[in-house]
Amino acid sequence: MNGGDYGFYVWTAYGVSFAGLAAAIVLTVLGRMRAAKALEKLK
Amino acid sequence: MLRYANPTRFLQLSSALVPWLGAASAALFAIGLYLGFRVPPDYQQGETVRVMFIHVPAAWTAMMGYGLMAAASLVGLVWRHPLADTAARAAAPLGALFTALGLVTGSLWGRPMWGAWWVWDGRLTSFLLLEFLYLGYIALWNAIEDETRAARVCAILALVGAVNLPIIEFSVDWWTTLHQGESILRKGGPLISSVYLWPLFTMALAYTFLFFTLWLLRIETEILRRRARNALLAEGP
Amino acid sequence: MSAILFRDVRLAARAGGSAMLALAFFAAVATLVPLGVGADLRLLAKIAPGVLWVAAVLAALLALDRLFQADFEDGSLDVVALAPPSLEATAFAKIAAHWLTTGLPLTLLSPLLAVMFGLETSGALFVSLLIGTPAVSAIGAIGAGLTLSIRRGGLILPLIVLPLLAPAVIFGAGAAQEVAGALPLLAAFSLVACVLSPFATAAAVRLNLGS
Amino acid sequence: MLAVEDVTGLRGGRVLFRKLSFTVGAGAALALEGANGTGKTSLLRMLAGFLAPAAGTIRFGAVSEPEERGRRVGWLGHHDAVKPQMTVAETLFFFARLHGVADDIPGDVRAALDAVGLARLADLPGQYLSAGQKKRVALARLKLTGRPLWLMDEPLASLDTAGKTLASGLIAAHCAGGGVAVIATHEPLGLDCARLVLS
Repeated sequence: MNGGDYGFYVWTAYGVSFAGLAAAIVLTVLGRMRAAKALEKLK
Repeated sequence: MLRYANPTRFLQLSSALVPWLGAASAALFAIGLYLGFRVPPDYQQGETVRVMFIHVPAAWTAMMGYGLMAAASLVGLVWRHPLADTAARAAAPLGALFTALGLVTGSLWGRPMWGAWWVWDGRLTSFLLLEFLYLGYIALWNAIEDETRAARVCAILALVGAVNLPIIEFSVDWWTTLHQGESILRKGGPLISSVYLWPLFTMALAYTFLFFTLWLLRIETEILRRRARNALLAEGP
Repeated sequence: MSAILFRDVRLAARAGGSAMLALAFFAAVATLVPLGVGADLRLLAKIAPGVLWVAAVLAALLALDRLFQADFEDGSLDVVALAPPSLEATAFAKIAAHWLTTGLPLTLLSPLLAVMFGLETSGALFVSLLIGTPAVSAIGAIGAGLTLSIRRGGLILPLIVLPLLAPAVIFGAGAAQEVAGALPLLAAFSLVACVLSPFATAAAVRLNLGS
Repeated sequence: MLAVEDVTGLRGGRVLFRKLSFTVGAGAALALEGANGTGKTSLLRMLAGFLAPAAGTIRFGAVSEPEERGRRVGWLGHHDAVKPQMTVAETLFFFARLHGVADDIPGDVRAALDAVGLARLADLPGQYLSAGQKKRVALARLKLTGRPLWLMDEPLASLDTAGKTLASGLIAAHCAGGGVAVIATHEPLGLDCARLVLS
């Protein structure tokens, strides 16, 4: 069982995982900045 | 511990901590990935063994997330702590995300060996049920308008879930021995030779630090959003 | 406490009550599955314990979201909460009433449906349902208490309760297939559920009374 | 004697009332007045122990623990706790047994029905009752379960004039017997009692 043709699953798994994590990071950070800006606007 | 309980002090502490946690997580990811792709392929699984480096950490973080959520719920319920309620609520979507990643990577890891996208393997099934626990918690929270009551009601669900989790785990393991031999995806995966341990451990730490970074950020967001809401309400007629 | 038990049983047995609802649903599923899966009795007999157990759990869940909601909406829950019996006792009485009006009838009907699945010996299925359905009522009651103040709480209830009921289905279907060791595990799970759930249910109801 | 000290009520983060204090002596009644949404119902639910006040204490006699205090409350809420499928007599029978009222339950139920003028409808299922008749069943329940602290949320609503005088009579009799009553209402009760207006 050479590893070559199974690379597909490895890359898919890493791709999906990092896409998910990146999305979570972006959304969280954006949410945090938006909340801070909204509060500033009110002050 | 209570000293950090009031939101202002928590915000100070958290915003000081988050950059360090984020940096540590990034560094650990870099090291973990480097190590992960340097180790030789497994004699049995070939390249696919590398999926373990993102499956096991995701699964571990998902379980840790539920534990933290249940602990925060207990503090919120018993000591009537709004900050603990916020922490529990902030942890749920993260936990759901990491569980989902655990499921996807688990399925992709099993695919080459069993030729099936989904295998009713004990650990994968437990994580499917854990995902339902998270989704139920999030759905319940969104369904109740009054926030303080939503926090307490969801805290009860989280605690009932936490008590049930080991039972679910046991019943699913018992169930798998019923239908097929010992599952290959045991908690630690197949017999891990030590060369895989280091990348696995590094990635697990990376995932954990990332969880805490995101968790603290989400709590901060909730505190700021509530302050903005209260400011709006206060000015209102 | 018994006052609530008898009233709820009488109400469920009356027209519009939930007893018939659960039985009808259970029979409906047992009728539809062969239509879907095909009439091969050997296959049906093989899947019968699992299918009938899942159908019984779903049938029991149907009537659950009205367990407290009905009293909550017509004001009797307030009065019952102020009555001498504690909310925990009231929760236990309601769980017992729910089991008597859904769990038990489903169990009694199961041998008949087992015949439709070509299951020769339905004794094991009967016993497993008899012992397992109380756990369904008990854990379902927690869900009913949690979703009490939500207008269409009935939709969220199955989602919340599903993972918590997994052990009941696993051990239940296992016991129905006469797997060694399944019945004692099912009995243990049922016992723990029936003992602990009234406290969680009462806590949830007490919270929602504050709304 | 009901004693309320510095009670603050919140709903959805908004302050309903702050530092509210009053006492209602044995044999006295208190009318809670105020526009809709000023927190009359929330205050009643706090007195009954359903809702914990954000601040302040509530005592009935020596009892301050909510659950314990609840055991002394006769509750008449917006809804009348009448099941459509149960007859009037069955409903009252159930509540009598639930509250462990005296052994001669049939006699007490009949007496309560006579007191609210529903004796004739004893065997009529709840679904056929008008709103006013349902309110009378709830009043009969209150009389039947004999609790010292009556908390009533607009008891006169949906009652005809005869019903209103009957309700006032019941409240007066309850107070005369040493009971306490707190009544949220929009219309005069026909009783000489203190008034508290929530703004």
